[in-house]
Parts: sequence; structure tokens; C-alpha cells
Amino acid sequence: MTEEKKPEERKKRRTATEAASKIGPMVKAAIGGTVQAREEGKPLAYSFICCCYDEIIRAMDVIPVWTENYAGVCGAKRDAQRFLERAEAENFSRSLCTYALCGLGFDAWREELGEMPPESPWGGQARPDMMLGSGQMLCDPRNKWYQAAQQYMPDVPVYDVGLPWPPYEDDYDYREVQDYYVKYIVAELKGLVQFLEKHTGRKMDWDHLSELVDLTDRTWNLIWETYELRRAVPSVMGTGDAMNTMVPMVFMMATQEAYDFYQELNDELKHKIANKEGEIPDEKYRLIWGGGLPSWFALSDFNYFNSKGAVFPVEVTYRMIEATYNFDMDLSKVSDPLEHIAWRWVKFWTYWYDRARQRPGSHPDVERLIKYIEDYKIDGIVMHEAFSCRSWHVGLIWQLNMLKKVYKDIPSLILESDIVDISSYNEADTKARIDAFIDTLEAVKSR
Amino acid sequence: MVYVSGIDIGSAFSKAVVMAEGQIIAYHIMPSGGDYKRTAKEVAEKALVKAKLSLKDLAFTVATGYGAANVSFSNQEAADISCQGRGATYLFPSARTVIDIGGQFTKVFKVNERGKTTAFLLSEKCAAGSGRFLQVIARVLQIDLEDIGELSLKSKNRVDFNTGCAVFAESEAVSRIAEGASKEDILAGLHRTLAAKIQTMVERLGLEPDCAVVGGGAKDIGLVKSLEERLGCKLLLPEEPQIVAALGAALIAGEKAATIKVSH
Amino acid sequence: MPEKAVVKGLAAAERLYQDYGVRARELKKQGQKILGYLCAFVPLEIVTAAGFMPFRIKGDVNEPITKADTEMETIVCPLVRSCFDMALKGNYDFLEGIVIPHACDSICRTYDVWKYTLNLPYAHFINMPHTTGDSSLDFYRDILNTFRTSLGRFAGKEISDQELARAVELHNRQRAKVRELYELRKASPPLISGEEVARVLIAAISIPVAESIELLGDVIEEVGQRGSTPAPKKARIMVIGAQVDSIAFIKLIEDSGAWVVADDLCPGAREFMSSVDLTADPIEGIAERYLRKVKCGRTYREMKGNYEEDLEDRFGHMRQMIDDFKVDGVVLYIYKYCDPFGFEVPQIKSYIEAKGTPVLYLEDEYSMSTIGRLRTRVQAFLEMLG
Amino acid sequence: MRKQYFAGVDIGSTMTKVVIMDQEVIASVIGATGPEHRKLANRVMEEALAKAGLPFDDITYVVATGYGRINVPFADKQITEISCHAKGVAYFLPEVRTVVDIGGQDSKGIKLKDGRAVDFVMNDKCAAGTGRFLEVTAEGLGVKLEDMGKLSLTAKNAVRIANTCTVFATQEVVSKLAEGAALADVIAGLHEAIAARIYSMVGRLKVEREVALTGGGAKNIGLVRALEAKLGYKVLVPPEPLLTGAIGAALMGRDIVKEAEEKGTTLVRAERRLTEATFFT
Ligand SMILES: Nc1ncnc2c1ncn2[C@@H]1O[C@H](COP(=O)(O)OP(=O)(O)O)[C@@H](O)[C@H]1O
Ligand SMILES: Nc1ncnc2c1ncn2[C@@H]1O[C@H](COP(=O)(O)OP(=O)(O)O)[C@@H](O)[C@H]1O
Ligand code: SF4
Ligand code: SF4
Ligand code: SF4
Repeated sequence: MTEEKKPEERKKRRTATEAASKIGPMVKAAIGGTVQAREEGKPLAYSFICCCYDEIIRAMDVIPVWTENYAGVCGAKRDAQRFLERAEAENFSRSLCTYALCGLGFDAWREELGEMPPESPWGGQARPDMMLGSGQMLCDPRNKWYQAAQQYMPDVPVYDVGLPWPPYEDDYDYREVQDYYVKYIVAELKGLVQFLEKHTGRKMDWDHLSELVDLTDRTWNLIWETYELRRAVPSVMGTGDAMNTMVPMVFMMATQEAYDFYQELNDELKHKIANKEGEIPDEKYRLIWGGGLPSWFALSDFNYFNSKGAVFPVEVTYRMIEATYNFDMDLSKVSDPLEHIAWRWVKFWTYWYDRARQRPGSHPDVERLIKYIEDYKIDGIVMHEAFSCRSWHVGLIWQLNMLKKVYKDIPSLILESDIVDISSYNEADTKARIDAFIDTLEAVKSR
Repeated sequence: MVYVSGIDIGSAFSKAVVMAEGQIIAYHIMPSGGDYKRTAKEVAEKALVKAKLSLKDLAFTVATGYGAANVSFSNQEAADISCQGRGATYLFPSARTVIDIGGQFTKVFKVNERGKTTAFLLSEKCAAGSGRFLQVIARVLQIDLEDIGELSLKSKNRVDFNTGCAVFAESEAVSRIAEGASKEDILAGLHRTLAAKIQTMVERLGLEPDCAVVGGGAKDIGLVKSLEERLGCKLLLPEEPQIVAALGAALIAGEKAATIKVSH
Repeated sequence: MPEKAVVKGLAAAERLYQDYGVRARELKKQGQKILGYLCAFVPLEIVTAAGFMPFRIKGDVNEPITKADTEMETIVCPLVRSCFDMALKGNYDFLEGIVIPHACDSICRTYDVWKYTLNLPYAHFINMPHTTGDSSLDFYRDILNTFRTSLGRFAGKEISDQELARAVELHNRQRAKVRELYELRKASPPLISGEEVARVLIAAISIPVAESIELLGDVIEEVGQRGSTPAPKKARIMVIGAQVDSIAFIKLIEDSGAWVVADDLCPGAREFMSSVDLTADPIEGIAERYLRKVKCGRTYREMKGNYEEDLEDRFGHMRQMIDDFKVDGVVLYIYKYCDPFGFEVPQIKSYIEAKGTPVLYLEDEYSMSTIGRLRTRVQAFLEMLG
Repeated sequence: MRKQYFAGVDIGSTMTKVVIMDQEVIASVIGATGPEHRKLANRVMEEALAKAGLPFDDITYVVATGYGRINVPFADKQITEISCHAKGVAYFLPEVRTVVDIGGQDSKGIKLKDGRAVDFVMNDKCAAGTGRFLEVTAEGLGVKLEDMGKLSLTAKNAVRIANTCTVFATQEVVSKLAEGAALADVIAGLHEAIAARIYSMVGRLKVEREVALTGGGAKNIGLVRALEAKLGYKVLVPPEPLLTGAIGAALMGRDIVKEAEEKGTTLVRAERRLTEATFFT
């Protein structure tokens, strides 16, 4: 692959908050940092977000290489196609998660060359010393991707942490089973600690871990409080920004830096609210990003929404926290750090269950939408169906159907594209859909 | 007399409607071709000639459709779904669900009693579910687009098609002909394929009677019948389904013209 | 059962295959309660022990998917979509409930859609872990006990250890019979065609276990009495893939001039080659089998030893079968949007090829419309082999 | 001994090709596979025989290949186009390890070893990435298919074509032109789009040099160049790329006859009667 076309320059997205505009450089520095760390011989681990091991790796001073992040960066820079094609050439189906395909294509190429592929975005993705997958309900790539990556890096060990959570069922309450879920997760996390100890030659500092667990609790609560500020009318920060401000939440959890970031954001939002400084001058429609990961190469679509008077004060995507003080148990009483993590995990995933119980025929995912629709005074729902990821993108149609059934008919739009595969995207078509949606919002509002 | 117009530059065809006092006085339909700017002018002029008017007689013009931005003489643009909705309820005040079979997409949407679109769905991004499909097939069967519908109704023994791809449907049709299938039977099969796709969309949105079908594809009576069969209800069908969006645009233009002061 | 006396063996299988669910419909009329399930990971012993008839939900390659698309995205594996479509179209209206395991994203993510849309009296999700360590096994036992309790509640009785043990024994007998059937494929030429085996197994998953044992027995007897050996064909093929619940694809290979003599499929070797050990607590043996013995990409097997040993642990059973059944070529037949298998394709392909057996990888969409285009590939592959 | 003649009949989705060979090609005919021609392979054969000046009875063996191979009633054997292309390419260009065939309705990659196909990939699900793509777009642009290649070579700045669907790509192309893009640039963009698709498909084979391009797509110099740009080196094109499959088929026939003679087995041959194909559906 010698002659590669220069990736098309991405249109710069306008951000509403100072905080969001700082994220780009932060991510760039973090990725550069991993390449640097590799040179310095520090232990690196391929990691997934949302696998509840943040505190553990941080406490062990293992440096996470967030593989989803790097694929997203390639997508955002519109330079993922060559890696996707490479993965396809390796016999991976183009219907699989394009984060994984981008990562696998990159790994195959890097390992073949013995160095970073030419002009890798932001210096490339460093070779890891280990790969930390997870077996959980979130997605299959979490336990298949790194295993598949081993064909290019057979010497790099993989550990998969089992991390289930109780499903929402009619035939029993999750409280009947939560104890054994927690017990299992604790055992699995212990296994992870042993694995890390074995491969780094270091010992876990349990006190330090406890500190980080506490820091994470506090960060969760701070994020929750900060995001709740977005209820303000006019909207002070939209989903376009939140797709940036999620970075510390998912890639930097259990660090002081993350906490400080949200403190700053919190201050900034409060200041904006006090000055009635909206995201856009003439806010007409308040929308919720009701599901799906964004198309990283087309974040400027949020600006297009803005230009039509639409704002997104809330989203369900990347809101991977709840206020721990709202849980139905006092987490602070759980002193064992691993157990603490396990309970927090289970409580997070079951947070909306009780609410769903109270509305016959409802479901936690739907309840969450309803709550946000009410709290944030929402006029319409926008979702994105990314073809390559089943996890966040299957069930959207059904959720909308359910919402109509148990709550009310509310205008909705499902955009269809992908997270990194730009060949699935058509700008003119997307804008046409948005235009039509704005018209339906107008029609419903003026009813 | 206040004259207004609606111009719909579609992906396949361009349409212009001229109205006065809420009545259609002329319209014109022509293929969009490649040069939208020129087409926009031409389609408007042709309609105006029929109305014995000229561009400067128009108080207000609303442009819509895929190439709306190319209508240099328009006063405003409107999303085509909104125009379709307006147009459809003007023709059929009882319509609550509208199916638009256009060149690029098939759309299904709901309208309220004032003609406002309240919900919609668009077909996937493959030509297999759109009106293009019909054009492709008409070409390969060497028949006029206009004749597709009538022919298909004559089918005795429908050929079932499996391919989803519009291009391959064409070659599948070719080989079926070679195997001796009649054009009628092939058309009936293709209509069934297309109708099944549209049915899925309608059911996803929820069919609320009455249901109207508009857009160029609605001129195909075979497709309309096949849809009626699948949906189990009668569909409202405009006399000229292809101009519904342009009509809606003209209606919006009429409203605008009434609210602004026209300076002479 | 008067009609059973009329048709037996392969003819009975044909009837059950052609009119899938016919027996369930009959039994339902007689008061039998039937639970539908997806995938090989539902512990059928528990269902049987509770007094239900387990019924495998299957799709239909001949039926275009329409209704399902109104409730479910099209980015789901087409097999699952087709199954759901069949269910929505009323083909499985005799079901009392559904049991759906945590198999893959396509199944896991659509559980709620199934449950709320079909709205049957019973629905249960078996949250099987993805990893196989000891803590996972402990956890899985808890999961199974939750299912046992829940199903007991629905059945209005407690499921006793004795009932479980009896069910284990019954299902093991069925598996043994299938293995016996597979033995007939080892001969050259095989005594039974791949198409026939597929038809019998698909029939078997639609009837009560006890009846399936009888059916399998009849087929084995019937094939044993066959006089003429069929004309020799070019190659002996093994098919590896997920759930192949139609004979169309197997038939295509055999019509192209090869024998299908082995498989790693559902229903097929993946499901029937391993049995449950009868343990003091029957749940223990059940857990062990489904979590560790059934080898499928949905389960992550912890690395034991180095990378080569890991491949051996994951795919060794495929090579074993290639040897035992004297396989000349492997067809890796994977559905689009299938995550567990999709990620393994390169590794399976290179593993088997490294052992000297050519592999044809086909990605398909679960529809008769694709059969034609698969034919050229299969024929070219056979030309390559021969 | 009587002189032996071999015929290869390649009924493609778009073109029907027939060659008659003894030691080399003595006659060839290329015709369109139209709706009528599908059943009229006999006519094309007749024409080829006339060119060669041979009665049909003199043809020792007839091999049919291509998409319509099953519908050739007078063929002695059917062999897939994959094996035949491999054979044909190995005959002309023995150094080739990878064949890329761009036909009317599918494109494929074939890996060669010792003149035989050992691995292959194929695309035929969606018209994007096939000769049809170019045909449809050529028509949409009002350009002759034959001229597409040369025209695109004059491009300065290829336009990116985002649509993967053939039908919509045609439309996109037309609107790009309306926006003022140069025709050559648009065509070059199309070639790049199709080359990218083909490249990632054949990538599965672990492409090895030398690479040969066959099928109708190889007649398009713009596409050849676009593919070369992707690969980073030159590709080889056999003398008449459209005929490669038919020649391969004829050569296959020769091998079959030779093997039968060596082994002393009798060949089963179809009746030497030129009849229309019949279909039963
Ligand atoms: N007379 C006709 N009979 C059948 N179908 C027609 C006829 N005229 C147009 N069509 C179909 O209508 C489609 C164009 O519809 P139209 O609503 O004009 O679309 P657009 O607005 O996108 O240009 C064409 O693709 C064609 O399939
Ligand atoms: N002179 C030419 N210049 C460019 N392309 C050509 C030319 N002749 C044929 N083609 C292309 O070749 C394709 C047919 O190729 P062919 O290998 O015969 O396919 P098939 O075997 O499927 O019929 C047509 O789709 C067309 O795009
Ligand atoms: S959640 Fe989706 S996008 Fe993320 S890794 Fe899993 S499959 Fe990929
Ligand atoms: S084929 Fe794959 S995706 Fe489909 S149900 Fe089976 S394992 Fe899941
Ligand atoms: S399948 Fe056919 S109609 Fe669909 S995208 Fe491909 S070329 Fe277009």
C-alpha cells in the first residue's frame, strides 16, 4: 500500500465549552505518552473502557492503551480506511466492530513492519505487554478482539475478566442474585491482580487501591452533579461536547487529573448558567442523544443541528456513571476495595431496574430515557445506528416502540452510519434527514 | 391575483407547480439530468409557459428536494418531507400516513390534520428499496416506465426474486427472460420484492389510516396494487402523484406570500 | 401416536423437517407444555426435568425476513433475525415461553426484543459467563440454580435432583445415538449422506428427546440395511460454522460432487459430541459440560501454555475430526454480523491450513437467494481439491 | 492420428466468449450475453467454428465455464471460471502468482501455484466493485465504456466518490459534474473507488507478485493504473484479457483428453449438436 491518499481534512467542530476544547490535546498527549512509555520500558496494557478495572491498573502503575480510543482517533481523523482494509485482507468480516477491525488492521501492519505504519495518526498505537479483555454482557469484541490480536502478537498474554451484571427479569428480582454476582466479580478481579502481579513483577499496594477507589467514587459523583447542571435552559453544553468531555470519564478514571477536569467543567457550566449563556443564541428544540456511539468522523453534524436551533443537553451514550449516593446501598460501608468496585458495578447496571418495575410493561433502558426526557425538557430523540456494533445499536427501534407504548409518542430520528467506517456515511443524506426531523419537531411543537 | 410556485428538484425528476388562490394552475415534470441549475430554470419556465406567466409574476417560490439549493430564484427552501406532507393533506385531508416512493429513497411518514409531518422513516442506503429500482428494470426490459404497472397486473405466474441489489435484479431479470419468463411475471415479482420492503417500513412506523401513496413510484399501478395487497388496505392515490412535494412547496409559498408584503 | 407407525426413520425425519414444529403442535394439543430456546447453550436437561419439552427455534432460509425488521435492526446476525421473524409470523405460536442464553451479541442484545414483543407467559435469560475458570464455573452453577428455581416456580413444582439426573441420562442417550450415527459417516463412501444427517438432526431438535432417540435409532437401523453403496464422489468435506438449520447448503456441496462427512455445527457435532457427567449434584455436571466441554467461539477459553498450545486447546477438536473422518477439505461457513465466529475466522483458517487441509471461507446471509452464488465457490473449491 | 481441437466456451454474465484451439488459438468470438444470447451459446459456437473452418465433429472436447456454464447443452464438461482463469493466465504468463479477474457481475482474486488455483476470493453480492459498476456509470455519464480508461488518465485531481452503491454512485457522479468537476477527474475517482474495493477483497489472498489482471475490467487502462497505484507495482495483462477464461477452458479440455489417453479410459462426450439451451425452472 504505497500510494495512500491524504485523508480528507476534517472540518473543525465548534465546541461550546472551554473544557471540551482541551480534550483533543489531552488525548494526543496520552497517546504520545504510551509510545514514550513503551520506549522507557514501562508496562503497557491494551484496555477496554467500561471494564471496571481502572483503579486496579492505575494502582499497579500499568499504563492503559485504550484500543477503542485509538480507533476512534483514526476515525475522527478520517484515516481509518486503510486499517479497515488491512483487517479485511486478513479475513475479518467487514460486518464486525470497526474499532476492533481498525485496531487489528493496525496491529497486523505494525507487527509486520516492526514499526509504526507510515504516518500513523498521532504517532501510532504502542505495542502492549499484555491485553486485558473482559467477558461481560457489553460486547463480544471485549473477549474476542485481543484473542484475535494474538495471531500478530503471540507472545503477549491476554486476561479476560468475567464481569456480568444481573439482567432485568420478570421472574425474579436482581436482589435475589446480586450477592453471587458480586462474589464472582471479586474473584475475577483478584485473578486480574494476580495476573498483573505476575507479568509486571510488582505487588499490589492495597492501600493505594483503596484511595483510588475512593477517588473514583468522588469523581463519579462530581460528574453526575456536573452533568445534571445541563438541565439548565438554555442548554449550556451539548452532546457534541460531551463526546469530548467523556474522555476523562472513560479513559482517565481513578486519576486526580480526571477529578480536576470535572471540577473545572463544573465551574464553567455554573458560570454560564449564572450568565444565561446558552450553547447557541436561539434555542428552539431540546433533543436527547438517545442511543448509539457517534460517527467520530462527523461530529460536526452536531453543529449542523445547532444551526437549526437544536441542542442536546443530555445523552445516554458515555454517561457511564451514576451518583453513588443514590444507590440503594451505602457503598462507603464496603471497605474491601475489590468488593467496593464490584458493588459499584452491579449497582450501576441495575440502577434503573426499580423504576421500571413501577411502570408495568416498562424496561430500565426506557425508564432512563423517560427520566431524562422529563428532567431535561426534551422535545425529540436522536439515535445513531452504527452498523458494526451490536452492543449499543441493537434494540433502539424497540426502545422507541416501547417508549411510545408506555409513555408517549415523541419525535425521533435514527441516523444510520458507523463509528469509524466513513464509507457508510453520506453527508447530503444525513443533512436531508436532519432537516426533515427538524420539520417534524416544528410540527409537533406547534400542535 | 397572487401567483406562487413550488419547485421540487428530485434525484430523478424535477417538478414545478404554479398556484394562484390555493388552486393549481399549471405544473411540469421533467428528468433532473445532471445540471440541476439549468433544470430548475427550465422546469419552472415550462410550467410558467403553461400558465401564461413569467418568473417575475411569482410572488413567492419555495424550493425543495435533493437539489433545492440549485434553485437560484427561490425565496425559501423547505425539507421535502414537509412539502410531501403538506401536499398530501391538501389532496387528501383524511390522510394520516403517507408513503413516498421517490427516486433515491422511499419515505414513510405521518401527518397531522394540518399537514405537518410528525414522524418519518427513510429506506436504507441501497438502491434496492427505491424507485430507481423500477427505472433500472424498465430499461432492461425495454419498456416504458409508464407501462410497468399495467403490464405487471397482467401477470399470471409471478417470478420470485431474491436478490436485494438493484443492479443484480436487472441481470436476474435478464436471465429469467432468457429462461422464458414473461415480462409481466418478472415485473410482478419485482413489485412484490419492493412492496415487501416498503411494508416493513410502514409497519415499523405504524399504519394509521388513511394512507396515501405519492411520488413517482406511485404512478406504477402494479406496485400500488401489490402494496395494497400486503398492507391490507386501500391506498389514496393522487391523480398526479409525482408533483405532491412541489405542490406542498407551492402551498407553503402561498402562505408566505400572504404574510409578506409584496413590493412591486 | 398412530401416524408414527406409518412413517419411520428417514421418512419421518423428512416429514418433521418439512413441517418444522409439526410434532410440537400435535403435543401441544395433548396438553404438553413447550419451551422454545435459541442456541446450543440452553441447558436442556433442566427444561426436560421441569416437565417441559424443549423446542429449538429455527429460521427459514426460504422466507424473506420482513416482520422482524419492524422491531429489530438489520445489523443482527441474519439467523437470529430469521428466527425472530418466524416467531413473529406465528410459526411458533405453540410456545409457552422462551429461554435465551448469553451466547453472542446478536442473541444477547435482542433478548429484550424477543421477550417484550412475543410477550409469552415465560421468558428467561441464562447469563452464562464468557470465561471458564473455577470462579466462572461456580458462578455458572449459581446461574443455573437461578434458572432451576425460576423454571420450577413457573412449572409450579420444585425440580428435584432425581428428575435432573433422569433428564441428564436421557439427553446423554440421545447424544450417544448421534455419535453412533456419526460413526456411519466414517466409512468410504459414507453410509449416510451429509444431507440426510442434517435432516435427521434438525428433525431431532423439534421433538421430545425420548422420541428423538427412537428416531435416531430407526435411522441407524434403516441405513444399516441399505444395500447398494452410493457412487463414489470426489472429496470428503467438513463444514464448520454456527447454526445451520437448513439442509440447503449441505445439499449444495453434495450436489457439487462431494460428501459432507463431518461438521462442527449446530445442530451437529458441537452439540452432540460431549455428554454431561452425572455428578452428585447434577447441576455440577451440567455446568461443566456447557461451560467447558462445548467448544464454541462464544466461550473464551483461558490461555493454557503458549500460543500454539492455546490454538490446540481451542481448535484441536476440529483437527481431530478431520483425522478421524478423513476429511479432504473444510468449508468455513459463517454468517455476516456473527461476532464469535467472525473474529475467529483467520485463526481457524490458518490453524487448519497449517495442518495441511485446505479451507474455503464463505460469509453468507442466511437466505436461499445466496445459494446460487455459493455454488461457484464450492465447485471451484472442489476443483482445487481434486 | 487425427488432429485434435479443443473448444472453450465462457458464458459470462455480460459477455459470451468462445475459442477454438489446437496448439494455439485458431479462432475466437466475443459476443454479448444478452437476454436472448443466454440460450444461444450455440450461435456463438457456430460462428467460431465457421471462423476456424471446422465442422463441429472435429472438436475433440468442449469445456464450458462462466456463470452460464450449466446451460451449454453441447459441452462435455463444466468447470468453474476460477479454475479456467487460473489455467488461462498460467498459459500466457507463467510467472504470475495472483490473478485479479474483473468480470461483468463479479470480481475475483485467484492465487496460483504450479499453474493451478490454490485459493480464491470472490465478490458478487453487490454490483459495486464489478465491471457492471463501470458500465452503469459510463452510461450515466454518457461516455463510451471503451473511452473511460483513456479519459481518466488525463485526470488532475480525482474526485472522491462516497457512495458505495452503484446506482447511487452514478447519481453522485452526475451531481459532481453539475458542481463543476472535470469529467476526467470524476472517472478517475470512480476507478479509484472500484480499485479500493477490489484491493481490499483480494488482500485476503495475501497478494504475491506477479499479479495479472484479466476479464473485461483489464481492458480499462484507467482501472489498471488505479489498481497498480494501490498495489505499488505494475500488473501484467494477458494479450486478450476477455478470452483468458475461455482459453483456460480449452486448455483444461486438452489436459482431460491427454489424461484419458494416458490412462486409456474412455471419455464421455456430449452429442456434437448445436442446440439452444433449455431451462427448466
Ligand atoms: N410513469 C411512471 N410509472 C412508474 N414509475 C414511475 C413513473 N414515473 C416515475 N416513476 C418512478 O418514480 C421515481 C421518481 O420519483 P420522484 O418522486 O420523481 O423522485 P425524486 O423526487 O427523487 O426525483 C423513478 O425512480 C421511477 O421509478
Ligand atoms: N473495451 C472495454 N473497455 C472497458 N471495459 C470493458 C471493455 N469491454 C468489456 N469491458 C468490461 O468487461 C465486463 C465484462 O467482462 P467479462 O470478463 O466478460 O465478464 P463476464 O465473464 O462476467 O461476462 C463488462 O462489464 C465491461 O465493464
Ligand atoms: S461496544 Fe461496540 S464499539 Fe465498543 S468494542 Fe464492543 S462492539 Fe466495538
Ligand atoms: S450465528 Fe453467530 S451471531 Fe448468530 S446466533 Fe450464532 S453465534 Fe450468534
Ligand atoms: S447491492 Fe446493488 S443496489 Fe445495493 S448498494 Fe450494492 S450496487 Fe447498490
